Amino acid sequence: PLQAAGNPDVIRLGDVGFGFGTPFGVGVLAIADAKGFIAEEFKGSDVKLEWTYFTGTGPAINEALSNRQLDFASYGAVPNIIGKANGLPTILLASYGGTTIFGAARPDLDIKSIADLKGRKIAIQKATIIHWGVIDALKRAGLSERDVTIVDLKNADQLAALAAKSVDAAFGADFLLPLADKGLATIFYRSSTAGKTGDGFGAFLVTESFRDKYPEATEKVVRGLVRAAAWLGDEANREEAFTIWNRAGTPVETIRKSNDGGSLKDKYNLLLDDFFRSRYESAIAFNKEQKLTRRDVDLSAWIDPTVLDKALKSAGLETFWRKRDAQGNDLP
Amino acid sequence: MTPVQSSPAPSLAIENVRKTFTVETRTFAALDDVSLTLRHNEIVSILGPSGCGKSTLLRLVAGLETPDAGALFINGRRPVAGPARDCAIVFQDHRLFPWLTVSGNVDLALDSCRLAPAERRERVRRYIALVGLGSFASAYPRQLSGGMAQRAAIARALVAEPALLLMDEPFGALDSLLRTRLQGELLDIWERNRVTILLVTHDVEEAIYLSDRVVVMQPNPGRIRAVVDVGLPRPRQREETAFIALRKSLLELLS
Amino acid sequence: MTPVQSSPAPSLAIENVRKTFTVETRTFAALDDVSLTLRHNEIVSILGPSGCGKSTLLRLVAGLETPDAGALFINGRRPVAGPARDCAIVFQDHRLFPWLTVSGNVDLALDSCRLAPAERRERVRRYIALVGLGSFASAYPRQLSGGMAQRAAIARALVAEPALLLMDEPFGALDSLLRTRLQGELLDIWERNRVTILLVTHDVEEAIYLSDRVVVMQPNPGRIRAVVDVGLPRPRQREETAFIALRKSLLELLS
Amino acid sequence: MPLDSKALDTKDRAGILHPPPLPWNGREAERGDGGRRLFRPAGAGRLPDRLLPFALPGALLASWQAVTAAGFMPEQVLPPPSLVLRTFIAFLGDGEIANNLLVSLRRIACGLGIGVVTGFAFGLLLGVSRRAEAYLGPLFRAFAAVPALGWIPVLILILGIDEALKIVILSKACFVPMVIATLDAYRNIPARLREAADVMRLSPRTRLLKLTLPAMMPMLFGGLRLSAGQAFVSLIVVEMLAATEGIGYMMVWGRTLFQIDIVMVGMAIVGVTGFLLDALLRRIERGIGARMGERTGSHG
Amino acid sequence: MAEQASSSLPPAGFPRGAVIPAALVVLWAALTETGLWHGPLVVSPSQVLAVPFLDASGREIWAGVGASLLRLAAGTAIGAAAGLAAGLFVGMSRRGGLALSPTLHTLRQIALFAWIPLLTSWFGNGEATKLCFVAISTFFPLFLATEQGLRTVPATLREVAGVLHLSRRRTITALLLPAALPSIGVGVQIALISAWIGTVGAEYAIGNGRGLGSYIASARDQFRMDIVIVGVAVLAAVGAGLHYLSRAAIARLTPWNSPRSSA
Ligand SMILES: Nc1ncnc2c1ncn2[C@@H]1O[C@H](COP(=O)(O)OP(=O)(O)OP(=O)(O)O)[C@@H](O)[C@H]1O
Ligand SMILES: Nc1ncnc2c1ncn2[C@@H]1O[C@H](COP(=O)(O)OP(=O)(O)OP(=O)(O)O)[C@@H](O)[C@H]1O
Ligand SMILES: [Mg+2]
Ligand SMILES: [Mg+2]
Repeated sequence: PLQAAGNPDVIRLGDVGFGFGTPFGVGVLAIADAKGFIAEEFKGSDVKLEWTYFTGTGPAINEALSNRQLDFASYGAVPNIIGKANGLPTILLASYGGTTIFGAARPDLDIKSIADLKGRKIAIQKATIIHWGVIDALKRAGLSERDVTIVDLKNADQLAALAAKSVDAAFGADFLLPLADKGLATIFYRSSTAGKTGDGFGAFLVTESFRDKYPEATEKVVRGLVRAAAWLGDEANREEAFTIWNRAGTPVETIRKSNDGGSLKDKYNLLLDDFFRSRYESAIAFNKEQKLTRRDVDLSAWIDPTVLDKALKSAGLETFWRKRDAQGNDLP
Repeated sequence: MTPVQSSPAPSLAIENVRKTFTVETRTFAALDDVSLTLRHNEIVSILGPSGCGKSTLLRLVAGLETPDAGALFINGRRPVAGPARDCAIVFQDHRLFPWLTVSGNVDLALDSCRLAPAERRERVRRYIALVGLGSFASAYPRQLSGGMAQRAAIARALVAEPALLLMDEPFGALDSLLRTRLQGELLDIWERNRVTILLVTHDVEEAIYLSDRVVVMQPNPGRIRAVVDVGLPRPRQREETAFIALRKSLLELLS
Repeated sequence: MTPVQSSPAPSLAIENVRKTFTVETRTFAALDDVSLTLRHNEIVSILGPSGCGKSTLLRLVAGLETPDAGALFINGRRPVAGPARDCAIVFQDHRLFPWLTVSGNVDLALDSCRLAPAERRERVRRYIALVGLGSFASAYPRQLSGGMAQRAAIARALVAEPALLLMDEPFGALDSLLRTRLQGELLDIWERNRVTILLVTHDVEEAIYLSDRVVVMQPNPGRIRAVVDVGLPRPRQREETAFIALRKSLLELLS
Repeated sequence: MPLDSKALDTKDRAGILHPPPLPWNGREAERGDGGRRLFRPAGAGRLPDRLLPFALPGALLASWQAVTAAGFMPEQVLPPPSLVLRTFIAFLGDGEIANNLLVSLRRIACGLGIGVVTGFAFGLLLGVSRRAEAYLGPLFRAFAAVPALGWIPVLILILGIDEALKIVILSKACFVPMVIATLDAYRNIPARLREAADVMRLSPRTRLLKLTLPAMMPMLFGGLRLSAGQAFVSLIVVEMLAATEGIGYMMVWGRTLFQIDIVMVGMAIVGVTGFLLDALLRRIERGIGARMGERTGSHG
Repeated sequence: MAEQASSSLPPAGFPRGAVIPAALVVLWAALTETGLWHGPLVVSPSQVLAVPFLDASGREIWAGVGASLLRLAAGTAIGAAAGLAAGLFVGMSRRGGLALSPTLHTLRQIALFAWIPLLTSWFGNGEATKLCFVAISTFFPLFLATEQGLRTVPATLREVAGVLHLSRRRTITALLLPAALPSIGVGVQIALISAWIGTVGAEYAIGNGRGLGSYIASARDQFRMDIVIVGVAVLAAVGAGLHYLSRAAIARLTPWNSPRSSA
């Protein structure tokens, strides 16, 4: 219809967040929000952007999508596959980049690597991309799930459980780093050092109905996101990005440490390339293996690369990122 | 007395009523084959030893119990379910609502009457004064003496000016002076409002002084032993020989 | 009477007692400057209009209220806090525990006595029979008639065989026959157990029949109007001329 | 509700005055159904009373089925009853429910036992002693106001994430309503009867057994049932936050997996278990009431 | 008797309730400030005191508590009104009771927090879910207390209402409500605490938006024990305040329940 090409009144975007009062995100979307990249795309129109950062993580975003409270969302692969498998009408528009997964162990134990976890009790938050990352890491270290006891704990409880010596190790995002500073844990694992395939991953997605109704707006949003990622990829902006992410409450020092030695451009590669697909296939397989989903998810029907392609083209960034193969190696 | 043709049905008819209770496993008849008819505007007293079923009879009339056999008719109509209209009862214990003041408790009884607020207030005030509680109208039940609570309960029963008045030892806790005064007031009301009264008492003199007929009951099972016509002209004198003779014969009947 | 030298302190001494209450904002004296002394093994009755402070006086003696002025002494000792030992009270309302049977209620009063279980059972049985409730020993209070509940309360007060017995209209809800019988029983117990009795009643005859002295009270504020010595030899005859004359003069005092 | 409807017809009054359940509470209760019979309306042509309790759940179930069958609601928001039932049967089959329930029940039993006993004792202390109430009352109320959630961060550091944490939190949850109920029950003992006990100078033991406890019984059991309810609430909280098994965990897991049917199965289990627990407590309440009567009845 | 004991207590003006908490705080301060008790998670009272005023993140508490209280008020108003109405209905209409009571009693057994997954999936993570949750948390205690209170109205007084032919309204206002009031009072106290727990719990579990619950949750995520303690202390203080308020209100509503007044 005619108005299909028009703009919606509001566009609602959701992301994972942390912090006091008004939580804030720690990924590309937060940069797009803070630097106004998406708002710029809609300059001149009276479209309003609504940003929600969910501290309840994956399930909360699935619920919000299901209640039609969100149009766009950016979150980890495992919960977003769960959502899709349960019938959420979403479309993957772009990768959101990677997340570094950390492993922290009680300092009084001799845990130096994944292999030392044999027979140990470890805390993770299940059904998250961390969960995937840990099982993957165990496999790579030649261990199986049965070699360890896994306890399902949320972030804060992991900290407490480590401190109370209820668990031997915990895996999570950079929230574990301050623990090491306080001398409560030693960081013995960091996914960025384990090769490209160790990092967590997720996607930026849109609801089917929004994309069908407002294809232009969808493209503008993605263009804004792409420009945000490109800005982030510029090493000159590194420190500014850290200060933006600091709004979520994580000390700049921690953020800096967590991104040590890695290029943000590589980390926040938004392309829906073979690497992205292989990651997602692996997560889909993981979900089935862990009985997290009851139904199959058809990845190729779920991904819509056309919007991202158009956005890259119109932003003049077609060559900014290199496509990768399934193992994450840059393609020529 | 009321001329019979003006209202053919008696005010109250109790026919072959039986009521049994069970305590532990023992079942006994609190009332057995009790029959009694009250004409309109008649005053009937019930005398009888403790536990002979007087209160039970009143509760049956008030519709608070159902008989195991027999039937009760108020104005010729069987009380179908629950308490009958236009019938008030003074319980043996006062049963004032502890959260309401004296006037609140009395006012309650006017709930089913349609009265203008001013008239209603006036009525409540009048009946509270009648029982001598004028200065305690705003006291709560726990602030009353035993006799005062009983008087408040009497005011509550009288205030709606019912056609049938059931009273279970209403003056039991009162001193003789007050008792005499309230007996007089009751007779005044009876004359004015043409009310039928069924009254339980332990005081033989009170029974003779007030009533047209005296019912003497006996226990185990509760039955009517005798119904005695008083037949003395009103106002009655307690010192009269006829009065004293009646008193004597009733006392004999009771023992 | 008890020879004075054997126990020099009176059984009960009430000295210039005053007790005020506040209803809403109005403060009044329920008792004002009341003094009374009971010798050992004496029976004293209190007569007076409703609301003159009789129950309040008994509650003061029982230690359930504290006087605003004056003092009370039981056996020469001031009751320091709360109810005194060896003193029982029959309340104006029966106050049976609804969840206990008649015998359970009566048994309760023996709690502070050290009795062998068999003797204790026997005592409970005896006093329940005394008030004529033998066949209702296992009934719950709600299964009793008004008079029966009052009798159960009397049994509860008597069973511990206290040295000082306070009774607030104990026979009020009883028929005259039963009343006379229980008055006799009370006198028997009094003779046997050398108990001191302070009794509130509305029945002038009862007061004369039972007591050594009769206290007549008046209301507003509650005061003692007169203390009358009965001085008739026991057993007393209600038809005696001295009895009737005393009755008449007491009735006059009351009005 | 038409609170202001003028006069009552007998039928309405029948409802208002239906008899109370306490064994000693009044004459009609005595005859069992007598009071009801007395005030029972004719009621011809209406739904039989026996079926009334099933009317509402039946209607709810029917509309649930209708809504899902018509596809008004996406399945991830409101799964059809049949799916919930299938999930239930599947979980029943693989022992998922039995295992989780057993774990949860054990926690409840411990927590309830500890919490109720200490709560009753403490409540009685506050009731009996004004001094205790003055010194400990405010502290208790502050303590009561911190929900299980608030304790978890502190307790988890001391007790870790094992059973001890759950038991302590559950005990605290039972403790609080029990204290409040005990205190209020104590305060509501009729002054008339307290005075009667005073003048009889009952020994503390007799007073407790013959006056205090029986008079407090209804409210006490109210408190006990509330405690059981609170135990369940906290169980869910603690299982949601720091557990790897139990019904609460199962439900959070259902939420994480975005499978509302699992959540609903969990709710149903929690509901039914709670209902049975409550029914059990009611039965005990009646039993104690009856025994109290019997014992004193045969006495003397 | 207990009443007598009160004369030997410290003077009435002295806030005796503060004695033990104050002693505990002093002990805590002594242990932490002297360093006898230390560790990465141990904070001292002075640190905690500074949080709501000096710490940027800590100052969020004012907005958080405000939001929570608003939420509490709104949710309680809805839930309490509904609970009271349902309790009255079930307690007064026999058939209504038969129809509604078993269902409500079954639903009542669903532990409060078990509603969260269902509510979030139905209403999302916004205000609607939280309000609904707070309302549920007040509804059931009040419903239960009201029903219970009505069931224990003395039969003797019910009979009086019957023979006086009280209207439905009068029966409710003059008999049932006052008689049930002590029980409803207990219900209100429990409902308020439950509502407060529900409010903070909903914020804590759902996370989004401002509120004391999200405040504590965030502090925990960031390992700030000092902020957690401030949050929990405020949680307790508000709860105690609510309790006092409800008690005072109930005492005022039931003057006939006060001890025998002697001048
Ligand atoms: N609800 C009840 N359950 C069992 N027995 C009862 C019940 N109500 C009354 N009774 C018994 O019925 C008999 C008659 O009781 P009722 O109250 O009518 O006596 P009464 O004549 O009024 O005696 P009183 O003069 O002592 O008041 C008594 O034996 C009493 O125990
Ligand atoms: N708790 C109280 N609060 C206020 N006033 C009270 C209280 N108790 C008694 N009174 C008042 O004290 C006065 C005396 O009461 P008391 O019960 O002693 O009278 P009584 O002589 O026993 O009367 P009755 O013969 O009617 O039982 C009454 O006016 C009563 O209203
Ligand atoms: Mg009677
Ligand atoms: Mg008196």
